Parts: sequence; structure tokens; C-alpha cells
Amino acid sequence: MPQKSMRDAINDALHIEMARDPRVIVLGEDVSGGAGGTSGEREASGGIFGITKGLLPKFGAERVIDTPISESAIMGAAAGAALAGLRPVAELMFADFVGVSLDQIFNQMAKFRYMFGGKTTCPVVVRLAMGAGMNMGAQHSQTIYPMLAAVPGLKVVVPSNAYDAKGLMLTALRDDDPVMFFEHKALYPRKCEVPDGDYTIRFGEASLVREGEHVTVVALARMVTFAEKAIDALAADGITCDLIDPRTVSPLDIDTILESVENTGRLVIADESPPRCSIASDIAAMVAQRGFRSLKAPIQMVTAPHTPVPFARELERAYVPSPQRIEQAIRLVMKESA
Amino acid sequence: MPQKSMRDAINDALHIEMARDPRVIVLGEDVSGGAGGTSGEREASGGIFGITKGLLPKFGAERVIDTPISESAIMGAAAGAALAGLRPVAELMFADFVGVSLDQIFNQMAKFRYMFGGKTTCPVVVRLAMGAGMNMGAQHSQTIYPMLAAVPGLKVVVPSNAYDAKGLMLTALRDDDPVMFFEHKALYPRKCEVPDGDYTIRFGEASLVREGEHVTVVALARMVTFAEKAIDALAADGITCDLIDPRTVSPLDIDTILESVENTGRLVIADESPPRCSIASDIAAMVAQRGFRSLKAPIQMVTAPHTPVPFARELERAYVPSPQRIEQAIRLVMKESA
Amino acid sequence: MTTRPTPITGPLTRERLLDAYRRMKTIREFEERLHVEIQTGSIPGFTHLYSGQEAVAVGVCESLATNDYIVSTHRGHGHCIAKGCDIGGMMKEIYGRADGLCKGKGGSMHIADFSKGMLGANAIVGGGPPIAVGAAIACRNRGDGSVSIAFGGDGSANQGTVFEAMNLAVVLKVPAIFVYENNGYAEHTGASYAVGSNNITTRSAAFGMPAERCDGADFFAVHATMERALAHCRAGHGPYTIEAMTTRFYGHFEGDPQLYRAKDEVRAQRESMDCLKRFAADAGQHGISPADLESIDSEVLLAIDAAVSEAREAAPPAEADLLTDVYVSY
Amino acid sequence: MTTRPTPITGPLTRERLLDAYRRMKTIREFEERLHVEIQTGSIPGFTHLYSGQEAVAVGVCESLATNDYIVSTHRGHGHCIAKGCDIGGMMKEIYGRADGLCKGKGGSMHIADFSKGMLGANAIVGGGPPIAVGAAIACRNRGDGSVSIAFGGDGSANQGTVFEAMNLAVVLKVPAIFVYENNGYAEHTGASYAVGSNNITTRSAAFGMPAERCDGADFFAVHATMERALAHCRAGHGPYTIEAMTTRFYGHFEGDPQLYRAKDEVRAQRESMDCLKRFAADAGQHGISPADLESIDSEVLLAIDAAVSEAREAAPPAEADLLTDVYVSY
Ligand SMILES: Cc1ncc(C[n+]2csc(CCOP(=O)(O)OP(=O)(O)O)c2C)c(N)n1
Ligand SMILES: Cc1ncc(C[n+]2csc(CCOP(=O)(O)OP(=O)(O)O)c2C)c(N)n1
Ligand SMILES: [Mg+2]
Ligand SMILES: [Mg+2]
Repeated sequence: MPQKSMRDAINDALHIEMARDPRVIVLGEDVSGGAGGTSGEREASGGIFGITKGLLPKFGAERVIDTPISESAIMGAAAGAALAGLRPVAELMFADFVGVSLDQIFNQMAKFRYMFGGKTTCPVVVRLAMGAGMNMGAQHSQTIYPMLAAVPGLKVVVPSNAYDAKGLMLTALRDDDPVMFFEHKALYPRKCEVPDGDYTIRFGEASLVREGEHVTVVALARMVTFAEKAIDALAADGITCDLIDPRTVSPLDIDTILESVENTGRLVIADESPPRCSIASDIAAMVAQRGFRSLKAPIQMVTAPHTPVPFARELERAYVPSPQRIEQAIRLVMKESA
Repeated sequence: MPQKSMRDAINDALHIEMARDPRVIVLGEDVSGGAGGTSGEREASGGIFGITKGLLPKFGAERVIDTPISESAIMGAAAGAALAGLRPVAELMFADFVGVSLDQIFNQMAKFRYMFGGKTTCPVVVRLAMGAGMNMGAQHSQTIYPMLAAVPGLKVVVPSNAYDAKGLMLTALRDDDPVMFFEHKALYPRKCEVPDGDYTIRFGEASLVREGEHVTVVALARMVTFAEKAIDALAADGITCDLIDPRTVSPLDIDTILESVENTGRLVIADESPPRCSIASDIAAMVAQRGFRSLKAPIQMVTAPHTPVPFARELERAYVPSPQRIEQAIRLVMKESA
Repeated sequence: MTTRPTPITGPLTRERLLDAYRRMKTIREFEERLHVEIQTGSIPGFTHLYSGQEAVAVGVCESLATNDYIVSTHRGHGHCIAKGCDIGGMMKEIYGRADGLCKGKGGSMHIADFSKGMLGANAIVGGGPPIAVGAAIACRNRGDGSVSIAFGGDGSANQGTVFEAMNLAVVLKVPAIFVYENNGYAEHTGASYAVGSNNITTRSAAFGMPAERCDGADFFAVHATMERALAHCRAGHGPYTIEAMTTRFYGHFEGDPQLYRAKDEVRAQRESMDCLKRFAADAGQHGISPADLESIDSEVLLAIDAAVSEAREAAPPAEADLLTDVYVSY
Repeated sequence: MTTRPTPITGPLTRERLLDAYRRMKTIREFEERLHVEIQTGSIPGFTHLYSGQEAVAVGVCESLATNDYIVSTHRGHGHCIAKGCDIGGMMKEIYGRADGLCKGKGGSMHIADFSKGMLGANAIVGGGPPIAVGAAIACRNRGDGSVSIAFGGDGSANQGTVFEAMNLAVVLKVPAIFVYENNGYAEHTGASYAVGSNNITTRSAAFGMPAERCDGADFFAVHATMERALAHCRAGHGPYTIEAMTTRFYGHFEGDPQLYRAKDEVRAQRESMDCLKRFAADAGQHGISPADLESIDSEVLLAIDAAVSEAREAAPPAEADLLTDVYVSY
């Protein structure tokens, strides 16, 4: 099977679905780029992260739509086009830009189906690049998926690798609800085996990345690899873990987590977001309610601190939860239940 | 002591502080009202909920500023005025309008102090009217405080009664960080004893509304009264509860909650928001991490469902957590730890 | 009232005019009746009445087809009726009934009827225009000459989302028509204060589209302006703006004491700016007699009566409906 | 470089001109040097260079006092230097050092210096103008004639927040000056595409304020325009817009292959639109000799050298700083 980066895997999915379904359109800033430029090159960009490369030449400017810097209008236009029968993919570029476009996401597309009594759906995929680690500063580094997972009516996808990203994107493109598709910037170049063809991954099905006996580790997006490192480091001491990657946080496959906790009795959650009202706290709360009897030790959450993302390398490194911190948390739950 | 509604109590606080500190200004849509009207009446409104009544006649149009319907500009102007030495109170009207103004709240005012290395503060109070119960529909009924409690740099206040609202507002007005002040619409007319003078209530200090032995109940805003009803109903069966009203959710007085759980061993949290990434889950998670050993039963969260707020009376009534549901949850934790 | 499978063109025939009058009168009576019913406390929530602005909704929608879209506002009843929504289903929605147009989940501020090209009212000021531009992208891509209309008030013309929508429509050259109903007020604040330029038309023009002001109390004026807008848009020349000068006969929402308004303003406007009176005055020229209008009037009143009594009697949603029409499990 | 306690007025003296040249040259060399340093990988994050636009920042800020505010953008180094920020502190901030202007927590896109009236760069396009309007409210209320300036690009002129800010400034009649630096591009998209009207000036005018276009490569033209803007604002007549036509000599951010730009565009513009060359050509008329400029040039180069080597050597923040300057406990 070919090795592909997450960047190419998502691009693959867009190519496949745009070829299959003429209702799919893509819109956003510089999704092709070059409009109004002096070189005449019409695909001068293909998306600031290169995810929409090759779409304009193949599908034309009616379906691959460069927009002004107007995120509310982009999100709103996606919502309106969906009501009128299209299936838009709207690129928000940095997830942080939800600030200038939240209304169309959380008051409009999220609520249409319910508010209008089920008489319409709103099949929009919003693509959001997220995450710290590249020293992009406080306004370009956030992982705001908890904010959107809190919103009824939205589905929220947080892939951790190229294979999942492609399958989840194809599912997103065929889903009738608005889907927030979070792409961690640090994962774009990471490669794994990804089939060329069409395949889907169901929302709400976690992936069991590692199997073990002692601790259940739940990790999201970039934290999955970090958790793997932590788990590898523990093997020498005979500590083995289930590593669960929920892949989608709304819906959330809480059953897989609960089953694992039933076996291990111990839970560590690793999440790049700040701690308050986070996915880490969300999962911890569900387990404290529904899996309480299985727990042998306090739940440990490994998160970013309750601070904005700092710029300097040294500070940002300290901000992002590290494999070491995950490892320590695992050791701690082992100790506390010894 | 005089009986005052929460509406009047907050209005009181604004009057007191504007008289005391000339740097305080108020801005928002119809905070006075009547500008550009044909009657010549310059205070035609005093705020759509009447909270800013009497300020314009007393403090003038330079300090009580009616704005166009431009929430991003309102929030941004408040942030900028704060950087330039004023202490603005910005009315967002319905909390739901955070959708059209989030950037200035979460990327700007929340981050200035940190991002600029502590070289400035950003003393803004944003007032947000929230909550279901008045059949105002999906876009005018939300309780979005979890979304903002998740944001590092913001303080988040959620008063449950007139007395607290006044003291917390005076604290908010003197705090150097941006404060999100959530006012539940259903509580505006509710009265209690409120002194006329100046007093403050510290952020991060919960109020112990009831004392009991068996269960710790944490409730916010309108849910406090509902929890009181539930607790009263249980007295006949000899079940008594600590009822804790955190009053501010960021900072959160987790210590008071942990202490109570240490005594009772049982926790029920009542919160009007939908369940995911909520304050209910946030508190549950903290207790599952830090108070685990005290717990005798699974934590129960009583929340709204994961749906938009419906319009019809019958549906909205079913949506809002009821005293009955809180009572059932308390009975459940009692049973599960019997 | 029905919607038309294809747009009408050509002269305003007697039949079309009678239909337009019926729609305007239906809106008026719908709202006047709501004004009364609301006092009884039987209608949940808060309601914004469209009385006084009927000629705008009907003048704009008169010739539209089902596949032309409209996106509406918090003050949306008139737009719905003009676009052909069933008044029975609307009334039930406003009462919060199970077989309201949105099953009672939306309410007055969230009526939609996709079968009529009515893409929804919106309780967020400025929420609609970006959505209308999205629908206009769909119209453009279909290439069938259909158009998408964004209704908004003078107050909405200060919301950033609206400006973005206008610029995007110009850039993408999509068939979007921005209809600003300038009724002089946004809540309790006058447009002369809040619209800094005191002119919405010139703003739209500066975004790069043709923009016209018209008399919103005159059905014929609105209609003629709309014909020009439609010709422009259906020919693929991009968006258009109409600013209709109008008034509302009631407060911002029901219960508004209107302290911002001069004492006699509404009474005077009910004389000088009543589109129904104006229409009746002009009707003779089009071969329409007072008796023609009267017979419509009585039919309309009966229809509204029926809608209200049916809505009153209708069943509320079942509690189980709380969890339908949305993804809930987790 | 310093800021002035009070604004300067009157003719552009030789001394003022030499200072303006020094600022422009400092910006140019700061950016050219960063362009080099970035290749070495020693600068974290991504950086947007201001080379080519110097005459705008300096023309706008030349006569401002410390209590006049500016609010900047992602491409903000030039604005900082023009407003008098210390280049040592800036360079350290860009390197992420503990004694950078924001302790290394902000970075290139978030430099601020409140002691100089520089209220912060902003990585959100359109984030700044509402903030500048807020500062302008403070200016208005102080009544000391101070003004507040919002810098923005052509791309920012499509963001709804910016339109709202302009309207609000008109409504409140506050001394805000909106400076649009039209460098022809927003990222990889041309202004001729994304600004539907292809003219920012007319848009601003339609919001109800005076608005002028000027040649952004000509310090004297920018300065003269700014003098008119300042006279208007300081006199209490409300906001003003300046659209300065300019260009950037580098890509959108460092690393941009600029496929959207014609092959020779930058080379040609470095000839025809270089504000330093233009200034030098005109300098003789003002009694400034080539030698005067050369001596400034060498001083500037030394200063930049010093700033870079100090920044390189400077200590990074301590890990404990992660949790300071913000409310964290819970
Ligand atoms: C984003 C937002 N801000 C404020 C409001 C509150 N609000 C509802 S209607 C309204 C006035 C709207 O004025 P206009 O657009 O002129 O419409 P009109 O009510 O006159 O029909 C306001 C401020 C809202 N619903 N949404
Ligand atoms: C709200 C928002 N949208 C998009 C971006 C990404 N972005 C950064 S700079 C830029 C282009 C800005 O263009 P312009 O305003 O012309 O400024 P210039 O870069 O030309 O100085 C874009 C789209 C952003 N930072 N913020
Ligand atoms: Mg109006
Ligand atoms: Mg530009």
C-alpha cells in the first residue's frame, strides 16, 4: 500500500468525492489561489496547507471557489449552499478563525435541522487546521474542538493519522449533518499506509491503537503518537496499556472507553486543549458517571495549561503535553491503585 | 434591608461604580436607546432588559454609548478602550450573540495580557443575558458559559440571585481581567434582600446555600433554585444535602466542592447547558481526579439534552433540567451508595 | 396562496394584482390578529410584527418561482406569506404546535418552508445574507436563472456579516438580491443614528453592485425595482440591492412602549404609508373595483380565523420530539 | 528612535525628514536582515515582512505623539518601528527571548509597546480596527486631540469586523484613522479579485467619512494625506480613511513561492516603487545630501547588527513564565 502524508490523504478524499458527487463544492481563502494575480497562474496555492491542490484544474472555478477574507460569509455561504442542495466543504484555514465566523457555525448550520423541524439537513464539512508546536503564536495555535463538540447539531472529527483522516473525510463528505473536521498542523506531513481507493470510517467508532492490561489511555490527534511513545517507554517496566483514539469526539465512542476501563480500572486522558470544559474533562466525567465502579484510581488528565499558547520555543514546548507527562500520569495511576 | 430584583441589583452596581470611577463606560445596543428617534426621548430604553436604566441621564452620552448592531465592533471597541485606559462594560444583549463577536472576546481581550507579556491588562466586563425558559427559540436561549470558561484569560461569572449579582458585578468592574458576566433572563425579576451600598464578592468563592450530610449538590444560576426545591422535597425522606453555588466558574472554587464531597461522598451537578464539555462535566472530572477517594457512588450530572433549545412550551419545559430530575439524581446517588 | 413552478414575467395582469393584494392583505390581517392573540398570552415567546411593510415582501416576491430562494429575518411572517407558505402551518408554528411548519421547534423567528424556496427566518440580525449568498452560488451553478434574496432591516445593514456577504456576492457574481427594509428603527434606535452614512443604497453601490432606493409603501414601486433587479440577476450580471423605505405599525416586538417614537408618528403613517390604502387607490386604473378588494378582504379574514382556531386546537409536540431531528447520542 | 510627548505640526523640517528617512531605512534593513536570518532557521514561527511599504508606516506615524495610538497587523514590524518601538526589544521578541518586548510570549505577530502608544499587532485579519475605534473613544473622551490609527491591508478590507468598525467610528464621531495599505495581494489572491469594488476608498466614503487614496511609495504623499486626516480628526470631525497604494517586496510570509506574481513584478517594483529611492531623489530639494543619507544608512546597519546579535545571545524565557501574566488557578 502506498505511503501517504495526512495532507495527501485528505486531498485524495476530496478528489474522490468531487469526482463522484457533482454537488460537492469547495470554498475558502486561497483554496486555489492566484485569482487576481499578475502571473496568470490560476492554481497559485491549492490551499495554504496544500490540502485542496489539484481541485481547481480538475473541477473548475464554479466548484472550487476562492473567496475574500470573510470567514462569516464563507461559513454562511456554505450553510446556504447546503440548504439549496449542494454539499460544500468550507476551509476555515486556522481553527482559531472560528472567532470571526462562529455564528454561522453554531447558531446557523448546527441548528437548522432541529430548528426547522427536520425539514432540511445541512451537509457542510468545515475544515479547520489546529494545534500548537509550530510557534505560530496565541491566535494561530489553538485546538478549539471542545468548544464545537459542546454544540448540539455538530459532528466533530479529530483524526490522528493519514489513514483515518482519509476515511473519516469521505464519511464526512457523505454525512448529512455539519461536520467540523479538525486537522492538526503537525500531522500534515506525517505518513502512513493509505489505500488509493474509496473507503470510509464510521463516526463514533474509536480505534484501539494499542492493547494492554493495566491502564486505559485515551488520546486525540497529535497526542496519539505522544501516548504511543509514553506507552513504549513503560513496556520495560511491564506496564501495558490500551490506547484508544476516539477519532471523532462528537459522536464519541464512550462504550469502547468504558469497556477498556472495565478491564484496566485505570484511565489517563491526553488532550492538547487547555483543561477547562475540555474533551479530557468530558470523557473523565462520563467515566466517573458510567464507569465509576470499574475505577481503581483517580482519573488523570494530561492537558495544556489554562493559558494562551505562548510563542517562544521553550514556552510552547512546555505548553504542549509531552510523552513524558503522559508517561508520568500512567505511572501515577498505577501507583495510586497499587 | 431592601428587597431588590436581580435587574435592579445589577443596575445598582453600575450606578455605584460609574459614580466612583470615571473610567467606567457602558456601550452596546440600546443601552440608553432613543438615539435617532423621533420623540426626542434620549433614554427610550435603558437596555433591552432594563439593566442600564438611568445611566445616560446621570453620566451622559460620552460614557453611556449606544451603538449600531455590530457586536464585533462593540466587543473590539471595549477591548481597545480598555487598552487605552478606560474600563468598559459592554452589553452583548443575548449571550447567543457571542457567535458574531467571539473573536474579540476569545482571541483579543482574553489573550492581550498574556500575549503582550503582562505589559497590559484588559479590564472589560461583558454582560450576557442567557438561558432558556421564555420560549425565545434556539438562537436566544443558550447558556454558553462553558464555551467561555474554556478560554484561558477570561473570568466567568454566573450569579444565581440578586445579592450575589450586585457584589459580583462590583468585583467584576474592579477586576483587571476581562470578565464574562452571565445573567439568566429568568432571574432578572427575582428578588431578595440587597443592601443599597457598595459591597463586593470575591471571585472563586462558592456560596454554601444549604448544608447537609448525604449528598453534595452543585448548581449554577437558575439551577440553584431548582436544586433548593429538589432538596426541600427530599427532607421528608431524611436526605439532606450541601448545596454549593460556585457563583464564578472561572475561577472555580473547587476546594469547597472537594471538601463537601469528602463529607458526603456523593456528588450531583445541575447545569442548564447541554452535557458535552460543560461545566457539569468539568466539575465532575476535577472531582474524579482530585476527590476520587471520597466518592461512594458514580457522579450524576443533570443537564439539558444534547439538542438545540426548542421553541414550543412543552418541549422547552422538557429541555430545561427540572427540580424533579435533580431530585431523582440525588435519590439515585443515595441508592447507588446504599 | 401557492408558489409558482416558474417565474412570471410580462405585465402585471389583473389576476396577478389581485393575487398580490391578497398576499398583502393576508400579511396585514395575520399580523393584526397576532397582535390581538398575543395579548391573551396564548402565544409563546416574543414576536415581531410585519404590519406596515407588506408591499416590500409582496413586491419582491410577486414574480418569483419556487426555485428562487428567500432568506428572512426575525420579522419574517410577511416574507413567508409572500413566498407562499401555508398560513395554517405558520400559525401552528407560532403557537408551537406539533404540525407547525417546523413541528413547533422553531417558532415565530424560525419559520422555514423548503418546498416553497423559503430557506428560513433568522433570529440573528445579519445571519441571513451570507446564507442567501450561498444559495445564490447554487443558483449560479445550476444556471437556470434562479435567484436568491436576502431580506434585512436598516439595523442589519450595520452588521459585518452583511457587508461580507455583499462583497462575496460581487466577487463571485452570483444572483443575490439584498433587500433592505428601512423602517427607520432597529429596536429603539433610529436608522438616522446607527447607519452612519444614513444611506444603505450608497453603501451597497460602493461594494460594486447596482443599488436602488424605492418607496416601500408602494407595491408598484417595489415591484418595478424588483423587476430591474431580477433582469440584472437572471442575466448573470451579479448581485443587486434594493433599499425600501417603509415603516412598522407596531413596536419592535410586542410589548415595546415605543418611547423613541413621536406621539403621532404611527397614526400619521397609518394614513400616509399604508400600502393597502395606496394599492386600493391605484387599483381602479388596473380594472380592479372596490368590490373585488372587499371580497378578497372577507376571504382573508375567514382564512386567518380558521388558521387561528386550528392552531389553538392543534396538539403540542410530544415530549419525545425533544430528541428527534438532531444527532444526540454520545 | 523615540516617540514624541506631543504631536509635531508645521513644516517638514530637515531634522524631521532625516528622522523619517532613518525610520524608513531602519524598517527596510530590519526586514531585509530578517529575510536572511529566517533562512538560518533561528527564528521561530512564521514572519511577514514589511519591506516595500515603509513610506506608509513612517508617513502615517511621523508627526504622532505617544498618546496617539496605533493598532497593527500580522505585517507589523514597520508600524512598530515607525511608532518608536525599540528595535532591540522587537528583535528579541521575534527571536522569542525573555526580554523581548512581550517577554517572548507574543512573537512577530503580537508585538506591542504600550509606552509608545503601540497597542499591538494582530494575527487576526480585521481584528485591529474595532480595537482602534475603542482607543479612539478614549481619545475622544479625553478631549486632548489625540487620535487612534488602524492599519490594515487590502485583504482586511473584506472582513466584516472592519466595516463595523468604520460605521461605529462614524456614528460615534471618534478620531480614528483607517489606513489601508493596498499592496495588491492578500496571501495568494489579488486585491483586484477579492475587493469586489476594486476600490477601498469609495467604500469608506460610503460609510460616511472622508477617504483618500495616495501613493504609498511616496513618503511626502502619504505624509500630506495624513496631515489632512489628522487635521480632520484632531478637530473632532470624526474618522478618516487613507488607502495607500503600495507593494510588498517579499512573499506573503517567508517561504511563499509567489506563483501568483508575474515573473519580473518584484524586480520592476523594486525599481519604480522603492520609497527609499524616491526619498533620496527628492531629498536634495530639502537640503539633504547623499552623504547625509549614507551616514544614516551605516548607523542603521550597525544598529540592526547589534539588535540581531543581542537577540541571538539573549536568554529564552524560563519554563515558569508559562504560567505568569494570566489568571490560571482553578
Ligand atoms: C446579532 C444580533 N444582534 C442583536 C439582536 C437583537 N435584535 C433583534 S432585532 C434587532 C433590530 C433589528 O433592526 P432592523 O434590522 O432594522 O430590523 P427591524 O426590526 O426593523 O425589522 C435587534 C438589535 C439580534 N437578534 N441579533
Ligand atoms: C481572520 C483571518 N483570516 C485569515 C487569516 C490568514 N491571513 C493572514 S494574512 C492574510 C492576508 C492579509 O491580506 P492583507 O490584509 O492584504 O494584508 P497583507 O498580508 O497584504 O499585508 C490572510 C488571509 C488571518 N490571519 N485571519
Ligand atoms: Mg429596522
Ligand atoms: Mg495586501
